[in-house]
Amino acid sequence: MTTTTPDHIALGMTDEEYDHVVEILGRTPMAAELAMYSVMWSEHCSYKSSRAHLGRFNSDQPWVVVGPGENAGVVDLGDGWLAALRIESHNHPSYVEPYEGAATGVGGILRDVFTMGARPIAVLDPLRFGPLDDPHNRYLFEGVVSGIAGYGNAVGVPTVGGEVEFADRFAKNPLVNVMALGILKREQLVLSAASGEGNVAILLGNATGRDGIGGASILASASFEEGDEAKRPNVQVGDPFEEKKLIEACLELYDRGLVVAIQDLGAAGISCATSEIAGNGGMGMDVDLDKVHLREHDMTPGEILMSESQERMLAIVTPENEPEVRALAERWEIEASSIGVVTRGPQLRVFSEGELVAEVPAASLADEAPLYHRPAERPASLDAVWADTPTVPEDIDVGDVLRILLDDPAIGDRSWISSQYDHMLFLNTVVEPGHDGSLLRIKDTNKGMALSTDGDALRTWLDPRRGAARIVFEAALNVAVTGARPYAVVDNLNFGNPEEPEVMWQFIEAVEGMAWACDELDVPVVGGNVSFYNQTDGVDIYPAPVVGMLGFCDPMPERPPRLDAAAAGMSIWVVGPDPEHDFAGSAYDRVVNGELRGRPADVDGDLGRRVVSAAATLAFEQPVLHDISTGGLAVALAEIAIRSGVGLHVDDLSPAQLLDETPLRFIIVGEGEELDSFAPVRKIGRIGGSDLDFGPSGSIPLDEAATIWRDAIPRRMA
Amino acid sequence: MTVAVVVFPGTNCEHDVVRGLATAGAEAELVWHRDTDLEGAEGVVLPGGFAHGDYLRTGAIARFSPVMAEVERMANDGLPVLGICNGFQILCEAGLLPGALVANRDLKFICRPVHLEVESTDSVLTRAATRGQVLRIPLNSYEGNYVTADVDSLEGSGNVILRYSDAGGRKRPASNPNGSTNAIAGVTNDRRNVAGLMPHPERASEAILGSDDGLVLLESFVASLELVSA
Amino acid sequence: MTHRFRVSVSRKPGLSDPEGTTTLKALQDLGFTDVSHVAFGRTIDVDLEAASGDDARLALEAMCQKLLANPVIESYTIEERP
Amino acid sequence: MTHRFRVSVSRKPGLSDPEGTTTLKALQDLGFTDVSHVAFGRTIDVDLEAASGDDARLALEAMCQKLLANPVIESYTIEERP
Ligand SMILES: Nc1ncnc2c1ncn2[C@@H]1O[C@H](COP(=O)(O)OP(=O)(O)O)[C@@H](O)[C@H]1O
Ligand SMILES: [Mg+2]
Repeated sequence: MTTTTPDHIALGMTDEEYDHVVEILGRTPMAAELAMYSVMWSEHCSYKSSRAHLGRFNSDQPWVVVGPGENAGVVDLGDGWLAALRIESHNHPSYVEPYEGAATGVGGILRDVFTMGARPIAVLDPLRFGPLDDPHNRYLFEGVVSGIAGYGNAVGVPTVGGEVEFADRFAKNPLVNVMALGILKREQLVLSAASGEGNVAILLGNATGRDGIGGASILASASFEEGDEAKRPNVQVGDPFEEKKLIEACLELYDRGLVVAIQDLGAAGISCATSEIAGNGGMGMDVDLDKVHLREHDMTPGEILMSESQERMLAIVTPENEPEVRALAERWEIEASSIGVVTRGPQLRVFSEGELVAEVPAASLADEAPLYHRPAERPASLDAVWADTPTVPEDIDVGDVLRILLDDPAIGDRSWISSQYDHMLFLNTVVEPGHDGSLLRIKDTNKGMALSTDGDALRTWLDPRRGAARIVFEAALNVAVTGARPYAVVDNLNFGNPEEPEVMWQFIEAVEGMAWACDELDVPVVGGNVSFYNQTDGVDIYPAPVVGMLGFCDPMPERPPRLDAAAAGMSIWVVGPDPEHDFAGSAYDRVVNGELRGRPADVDGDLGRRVVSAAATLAFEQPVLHDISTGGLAVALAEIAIRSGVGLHVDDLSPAQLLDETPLRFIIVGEGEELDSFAPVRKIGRIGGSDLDFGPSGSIPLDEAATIWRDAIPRRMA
Repeated sequence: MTVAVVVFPGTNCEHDVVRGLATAGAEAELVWHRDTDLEGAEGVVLPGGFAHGDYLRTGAIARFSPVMAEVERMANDGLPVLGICNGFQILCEAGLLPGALVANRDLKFICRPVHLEVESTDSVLTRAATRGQVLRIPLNSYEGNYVTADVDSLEGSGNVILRYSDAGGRKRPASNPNGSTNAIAGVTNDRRNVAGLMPHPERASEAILGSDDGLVLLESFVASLELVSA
Repeated sequence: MTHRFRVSVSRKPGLSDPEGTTTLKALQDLGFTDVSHVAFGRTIDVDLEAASGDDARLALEAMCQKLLANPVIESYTIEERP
Repeated sequence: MTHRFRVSVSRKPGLSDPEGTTTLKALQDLGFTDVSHVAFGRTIDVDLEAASGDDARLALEAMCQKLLANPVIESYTIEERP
């Protein structure tokens, strides 16, 4: 007996979802229609498991121009300047092919930003891999970094920061997130809502090939399986040169006021872009697939509709402007084909060789998507984890601990990564990667923008709510120490399989923690991305929410703090609360003891606000500010000493106090004996000598510490 | 127009170079690679980036752009011609400068400040500098490794103008970032009016960017415009 | 005995080849309008000591699988060089 | 008629070949200690219309001289593909 899987099941749809399609259409869907719904209603495109919870994030601040929902969030920087920002994940593609997966991730996020009318000026790359002692993890790490470099450098957008974590559960599920920032003048803002019956939809950029059709769902489809499986690579190859031309061409289109609306082509390609742009404007569209410029000539209508070929944009223009748009495309040496016409709606109709292959209400693909309230349950095993509180012996030598911690690749020098990225292009980069936040100037103004991405998957696993809240405060502090105030957040929620109640619980808790922290800081969440199903062989990743924080200052400090600005004779202060013995998920417990246990401390929102504010103020006065995070005071001090090339003395702190990771603290190094701050402050030592000297708690020669720190990544990657 | 700054598809440092030249005292204007008339220009700069995606070979396709006939004419007329990074690679491909640039020794893109020692002040790029002066300027390239078939005759010709060094001007293996033959970072032609270098002087043209050591090079170029037109 | 091989690596069909496309266009712009297709690949010449040609070929296969080619997006052939 | 050629471009001997050097070292690190030499090259497959094989070859020569190889550092060979 043979059984055949119904098409919709093969496409990853449930019976209920299929019935809903039938109800919307009032008939059985045609093959292309079913494919369109299946991709548009996939988790990736529809956020069906997460949408119910994302409303917890607030974006109602007066400076928010465009909140979540568009291609990128947009905030007002004053004097007519706007910033657009967005974050995306490219986790699965980067595991399959690290170079191209990461490269096309950069390409995709840039399109989200220049779709808004903004010139992309910065990329950041939060990354997570398995431990570097495994050759395959090294291969993935090396490939991802060179893919980001290969695409970002060639497309001409500097990569100005990022972060990296290494842990076992990322070995078969590395995380590659990419954030992009663009700037624009207010009058250049473009949205993705088609209007004007009779307007023309022009497809710009790369030819359409069989790349990554429908990701996993469509690959399993029998209806489109006319050709050979091997003809349908699920790896997409990035072409930064095409994207560069596309950026310049689009920016000129906006400048000359030639587009009514524009939309990038991402997941589900033409079907998604045409339905979204028409649906957003309450219009319909007639699309002719014969007009699409193709890379391969024997493609089926379904393949053309669903292809995820990179570096393509869909612009809506008036018929009068069409010739000018074509001329402009020709000048920039990109292809353009007019593939559709805006109709009064609401139907999206797709034709191929004169035949109607799909006719669906344009807005239904987005608006009618399923919404799930999946069950959530706190794992009972956490009780035991929380009960096991890590302790630190009194008699350890902090010098010896530093010998271990500074060699950790997530603590040691990460310039192995950042020096492969052009991080200077456009002459904006005032504080380059390698400090806490990176600081960009806006040329010919006094304004500055600081950027930091932060995640802490292990601590978030221990307590998703606290862990997620803490990364928001850490990101805020990272931008504040450059002199900027937290201004807007984008988030990337990387989690395991949402059909598991424990994963769903982690997700809901993390959203709650993150949203709460953003509210405490009055910082709006202007966009984000959810990546579920990061699960391999039944193992879920550690929950890895990531924040991308934009800080803003006007004016910018004339001499922003730097880690390498300490000099002999300067004093060292710590601002923030006294350490509270916070070792759950700390570097000491993870790296030295090899344990993951305990419950991380909560943050006090009120104190957090004060500390962040104190940092943003003191950044205008002091040469060195550095937030205290992984590895506590000891590592933070070591970083300052190594970068400045001078030792330091800290007298009365115990090993536990030096290694504690209580949040909301930062170090100041500066001249003088007294320091005023409206947050708690205390002096702990001074700069000088050629050792990291912690008095009775231990010491290590600066040269030795520096060598260990510098070699942490290179010695593993050699 | 005083200085023409050429934009190829894929060029990305053009605005930075215009800004750097302005800081050094010259007006500059962007010209598209299909332009065929640089009559008004007293000098020309080919900025960095990835012309034609650096596909096939860096600089290989760009050298056939229509504008290159004008660049060649200006070079032959003795006007100042400068190639920075990708621009240097294009000038080498076009045969206006000796040698070629291949992948870095470690097969990694390098973006960081490096030190350069001024070896000769006899060029449009170095005339305002002093011999032996050490400059700290960012390098930003994957194919920055200078090779030439006959390095001895190049050395003998006095056409090497900049060499990688450490902060004290010493040449050690570790101070050669990319494996360039004899640590060569910049060269000129026999007539000394065409010059190219891999590091980016425009990225070191304001103190707030971490260094303004690149200004002396840009100022040399600007001074050369005046000398030629005088 | 020294055996001399050439490994030729090319991108699997169906994947886009931006280098090839760009070079095709450049050739056509230069007047070579009869060119209809350009595709890029790379060669890796490897010399190695081995007891026999068969041993050498086995080693080469292993090198290709491990390092010289990326099996996800590339295919390769191994041939002896003169 | 369509003629199918392969152009193989390699670095002239004596000039540095970082890809080759690095790959040699990587192979040795992986345990392939019998490898004594590695050199990298590029292949460019070109399809073109031409009245005869000789015409095609002449055109190919011109393409190589002009664009496909850099005579300062590279040499090339042209062969017909099946
Ligand atoms: N993947 C990466 N890409 C680019 N820069 C990175 C990356 N990882 C870390 N960095 C840079 O290294 C510096 C230190 O990073 P990190 O320790 O994560 O900062 P913090 O702990 O202050 O958040 C930052 O400037 C960061 O931008
Ligand atoms: Mg920090």
